[in-house]
Amino acid sequence: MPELTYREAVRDALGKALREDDSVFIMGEDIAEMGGSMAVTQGLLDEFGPTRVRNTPISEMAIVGSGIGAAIQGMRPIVEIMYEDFLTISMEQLVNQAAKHRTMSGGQISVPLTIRTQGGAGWSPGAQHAQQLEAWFVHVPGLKVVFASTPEDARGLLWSAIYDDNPTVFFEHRTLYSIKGEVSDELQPIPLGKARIHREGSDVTVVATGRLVHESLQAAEEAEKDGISVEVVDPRTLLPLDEQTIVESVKKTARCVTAHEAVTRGGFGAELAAVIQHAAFDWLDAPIERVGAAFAPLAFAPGMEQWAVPHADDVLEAIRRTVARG
Amino acid sequence: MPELTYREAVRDALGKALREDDSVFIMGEDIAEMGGSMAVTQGLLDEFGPTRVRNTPISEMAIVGSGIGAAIQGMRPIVEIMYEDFLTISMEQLVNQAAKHRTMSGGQISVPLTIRTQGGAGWSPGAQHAQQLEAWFVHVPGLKVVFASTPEDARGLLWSAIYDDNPTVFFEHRTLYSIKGEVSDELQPIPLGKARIHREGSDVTVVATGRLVHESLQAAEEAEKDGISVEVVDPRTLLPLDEQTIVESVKKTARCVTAHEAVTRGGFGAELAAVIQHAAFDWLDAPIERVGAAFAPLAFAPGMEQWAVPHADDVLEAIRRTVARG
Amino acid sequence: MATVEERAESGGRGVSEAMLRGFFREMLLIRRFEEKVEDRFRAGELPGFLHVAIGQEATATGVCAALAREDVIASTHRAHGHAIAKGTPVERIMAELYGKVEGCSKGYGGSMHLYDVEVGNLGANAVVGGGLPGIVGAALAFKMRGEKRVAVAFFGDGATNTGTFHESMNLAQLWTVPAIFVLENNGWAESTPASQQLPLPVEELGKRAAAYGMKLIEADGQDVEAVYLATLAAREHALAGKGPVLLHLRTHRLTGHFVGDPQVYRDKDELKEERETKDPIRLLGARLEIGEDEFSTIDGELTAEVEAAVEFAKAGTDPKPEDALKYVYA
Amino acid sequence: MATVEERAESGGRGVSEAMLRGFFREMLLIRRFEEKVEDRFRAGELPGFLHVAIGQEATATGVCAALAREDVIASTHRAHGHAIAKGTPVERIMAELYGKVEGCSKGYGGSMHLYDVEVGNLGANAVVGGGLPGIVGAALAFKMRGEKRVAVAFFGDGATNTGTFHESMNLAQLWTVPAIFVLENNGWAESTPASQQLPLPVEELGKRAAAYGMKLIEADGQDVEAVYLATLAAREHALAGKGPVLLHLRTHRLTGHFVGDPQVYRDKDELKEERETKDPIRLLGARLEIGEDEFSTIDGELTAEVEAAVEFAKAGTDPKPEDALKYVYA
Ligand SMILES: Cc1ncc(C[n+]2csc(CCOP(=O)(O)OP(=O)(O)O)c2C)c(N)n1
Ligand SMILES: Cc1ncc(C[n+]2csc(CCOP(=O)(O)OP(=O)(O)O)c2C)c(N)n1
Ligand SMILES: [Mg+2]
Ligand SMILES: [Mg+2]
Repeated sequence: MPELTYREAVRDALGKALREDDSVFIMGEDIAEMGGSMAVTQGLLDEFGPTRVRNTPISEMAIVGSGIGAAIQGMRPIVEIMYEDFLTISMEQLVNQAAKHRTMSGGQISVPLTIRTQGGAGWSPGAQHAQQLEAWFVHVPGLKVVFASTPEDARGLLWSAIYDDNPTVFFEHRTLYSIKGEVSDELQPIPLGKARIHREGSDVTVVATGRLVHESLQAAEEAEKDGISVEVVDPRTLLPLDEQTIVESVKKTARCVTAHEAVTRGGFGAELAAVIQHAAFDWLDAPIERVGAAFAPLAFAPGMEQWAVPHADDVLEAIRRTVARG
Repeated sequence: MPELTYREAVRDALGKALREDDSVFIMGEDIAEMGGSMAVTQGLLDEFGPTRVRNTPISEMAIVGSGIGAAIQGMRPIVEIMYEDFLTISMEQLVNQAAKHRTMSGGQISVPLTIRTQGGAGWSPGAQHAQQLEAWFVHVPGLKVVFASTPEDARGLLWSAIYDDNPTVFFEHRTLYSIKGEVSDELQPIPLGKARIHREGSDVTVVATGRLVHESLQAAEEAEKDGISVEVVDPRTLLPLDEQTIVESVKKTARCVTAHEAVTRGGFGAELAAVIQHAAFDWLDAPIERVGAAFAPLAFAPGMEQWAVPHADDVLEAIRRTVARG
Repeated sequence: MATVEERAESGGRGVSEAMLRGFFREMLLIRRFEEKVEDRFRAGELPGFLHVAIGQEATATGVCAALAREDVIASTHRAHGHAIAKGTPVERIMAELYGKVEGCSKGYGGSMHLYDVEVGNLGANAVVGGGLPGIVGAALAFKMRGEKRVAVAFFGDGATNTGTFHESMNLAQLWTVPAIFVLENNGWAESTPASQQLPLPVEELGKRAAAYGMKLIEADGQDVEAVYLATLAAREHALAGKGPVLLHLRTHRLTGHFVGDPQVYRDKDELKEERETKDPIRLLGARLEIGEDEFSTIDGELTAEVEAAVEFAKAGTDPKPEDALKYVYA
Repeated sequence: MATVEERAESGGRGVSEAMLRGFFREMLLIRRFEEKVEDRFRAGELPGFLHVAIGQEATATGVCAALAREDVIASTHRAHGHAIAKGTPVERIMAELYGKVEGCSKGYGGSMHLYDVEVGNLGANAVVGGGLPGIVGAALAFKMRGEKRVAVAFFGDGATNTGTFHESMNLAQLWTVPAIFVLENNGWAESTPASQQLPLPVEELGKRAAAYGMKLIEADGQDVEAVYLATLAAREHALAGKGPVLLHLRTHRLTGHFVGDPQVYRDKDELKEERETKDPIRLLGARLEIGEDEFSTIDGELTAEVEAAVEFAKAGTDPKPEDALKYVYA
């Protein structure tokens, strides 16, 4: 099987869609000549030209909003919001327009729009370039929400997002762009709403997203050395959520840790915990532990930054805490 | 004790602050001559004049943003966002600026800004005028979040929000403006971060916010008839959260229902459930039940609207479900 | 309504008397419809937030008459006139206001979310400025596919103060898409007069086009013929690939902001005078010399049509409560 | 730097040679500081995202020289020059870039969040346009309290496409607050040239002021004297209660968007020519006839100052990791 970086995997899905389908186009700030702030769209301008690979002004409301309008007219736009912190500027269009047109029109309209964005700590970007905001969108009926953690997932899920007839917010994590992973020869669409079990185990289930999937896998290796068998599940699609796979896993292990990079308070882990404690109440042998960032705007200095966001050792500690319970 | 409506209680706090303190001013759309879309600020223009009671253009980013700037310069602005759905337009200023200035500056700056807003279902406002978005802000370090459910709380909490040196989002619920309640003779500040036990009980704790406090009290009355003793707790301040009062209540009753009008998925009830299952794991006799709106943009037709958002009977059902457990 | 082709035949850019009479009829239909809405609201029959456009009928009728069926519009909270003029039958609009399955948004939208995609109404919007960027995207799609269609956004003077307005105008001009931005300038944003919300004198709001180098066309919004001709010109400009147009129409809101608004903020004499001198239907009636008898006949027909719409709406089907979940996802 | 009072004494609106020499020195300090930043970044010592303003020193120096200490500024992602010119010692800025407690934001901010409230720097902003509305609010506070101070927002041509720009300009003019909007127009937004982001020709961006009826003052951003005089005029206008000013300064970014940017999108010859003809420091040096010897002396002093700043920074204190939580709430 070939290997791709996460960055290449995203690019691969974009390129294939652009190649095969005239209704697809991409737009965003600096995605053309420069290939995007994270070099994801490099080369696409040369292949597809400036009509379908469009640099935009710094206008996050209009980027998302014009994507909505084009989508309603039968296009499949993929827009890029350079940093997910700037989703704060397009919330109105995303939440009040994209997510609601279909219901408000009584089903006359659908909005097959994909919004790609990226974020996360690492490299000391400071408080305004590092947030993880996926939890907000899980609270918005009408949207779908994806957070890919591996090259294969990124490629297959992005494809499904593009061809889903609903507006989908697609989160990438900055520090994953360079990771490599095996991918199938041909792009394999991965259905939205299916979790992935990365690693089977019998003592604890860790439900992790984004960068924390990798940290959790590392923690699982460590725990193994202590004889703790850890199952790692990545929901991949946060909305709709594959409750079944997650709950079954917890019923098997009887213990659960949730892990994401976003701040813990009000994060996606809260939703997971609420679902799991409800569905697996009689199976749980310990409270669900949540791992997430400290509750603070991300400080710049690397020491504070790295302290604030969770790593493998934080997941490991949580695993140990839950196992230590009676 | 005198009685005030919730509307009058909010106005009372605004009027007193404007009267006693030159650094206080209020601004927002149509808050002057018209007295606000919900008639909350009626009369304030006449008493305090157009310099301190300022109509603004339809510019939600600039309303919040200029509030931030004035706050940093030592004023205590209270800005109104007419419907909380329009907070989506000011998210950037709220989340990236107001919430973060203090940390990013290493403590040089504080932002004593209050953002009042209102929302909720009732009166068939449709999908863009009815959202309950408080959960988003609970996920934002640097903000405080208040949701008042009674006249006394509205008045005392608003006062504390105005005099808190942090940016505070203050949620009001549209259908509560006309309810009456006893208030103390003089305005009594209510500290942020203290929950209120509305009703003591021993079998189930209902943790409710906003309109659902009243629905839950009604449900508790009903449950009483079946011999179920219900404790109703209103956190009032969602951030910071009075975990202690809530958890102690659940430890006492061993059962818990959370209730809010926002959609359940990703709502504040998820955070409550996550906290409670963790802190009271060994005390809980049943899974925590969550009550919230159906997962859909709010439909217009009154029948669908009222079906989608929770009422006393939904809380009652949840109470019964949790009691029915082993 | 006449199609673009018929209109073209009726003498190029000229407006025949027959066409003006058609406009008169439609404007009066809008007026009677909205008066009925006010009436049924007072009777307690209509849920939701309602905004009528009494006094602004000429902008809806004049603009939409100049559009082809395949052109699309985005409307505002003040939406009834736009919806009627773009071609949705009044009974389907009325049914929507009553929250019925027969409504143009199947009861999901209400007055602030009237949709009718078949006739090119992409929806009214309850967020001021909310519909503008979508129109840029629709126009972009038309341009990319080489379709000869325009996309039209209606909005008020208050909306020109939103960031969305700025970003949408800017992007539309940068990409020279076939969009028309129809500014219905009534000088009020709810209770806030122009002087409290616009740094420019209200009559000069068209200057905002220059910030983007955008073509500006202005017309008297109370004169339906002027609006119609201006829109034809705007459409021609856009379809010729010359880029978008700001179509600035000065108009007058002869009622409250919302149905039930006591307008405490408004000078009563001024309003009275405006009602007497600025009513676009009266003005057109005078010009066409429509006499009392003729008027009575037309009015009777339209009143009956609106009455029938109410009957249709009331006899409509209430959606099943649990159908609230029906259209969340495609 | 000279205070407003000293400057006033030095001949009213005229700019003495001594003052110009002061400008030269400060601009060269900014240049040497930023070259050192590039150097230390390449050495792997500096974390975070860094943007230098090489070529744009005259706007920072010229604007801030015309301000009083009690005037406030909001800066951008390209912040070092503004911070230096507003009066923060270079060692505190360098220490911030190294993430040290001695930094001007105590290590919490980094290059994109340089604050120094004591000298009136309300902070650099990593969100394009993010600082503008706050400046309107600051100016409003000054106006409400009758204080003779101005609030100044720096921003680029790219920022003029944000909704925030529009809402801020509009509100400032509507309320005639003493704000100055300093447009540092370098014709680029990252890799995106003016032609791909601005519907207006880049030289005509000042036209945006007219959309609000705002006073426009324009100056050559490579001529520090012109910038200084223009800012004095803007400040006078604002303090006289005549409302805000858009100060449009045409400038040139003579390096990449960020430190490390290979600028694949940029014509190399054009850049070379710009570097040769548009460098504001060279231009001023020539005008002042600063000879090689004199230059060497000044340069040596400034280079040493910057070197000392690096030493200061490196010897600084790392914040305790858990102090990440220290300043979240007041
Ligand atoms: C973003 C936003 N802010 C505020 C409102 C509340 N609101 C509804 S209509 C309106 C006034 C709109 O004025 P204008 O754009 O001139 O339209 P008009 O009502 O005059 O037709 C306001 C403030 C809203 N719907 N959306
Ligand atoms: C809202 C927002 N969108 C995008 C970015 C990413 N970004 C950082 S600087 C920049 C270009 C800014 O251009 P301009 O305003 O002209 O300033 P310059 O860099 O030329 O000094 C962009 C797009 C951002 N920081 N904020
Ligand atoms: Mg208006
Ligand atoms: Mg620039």
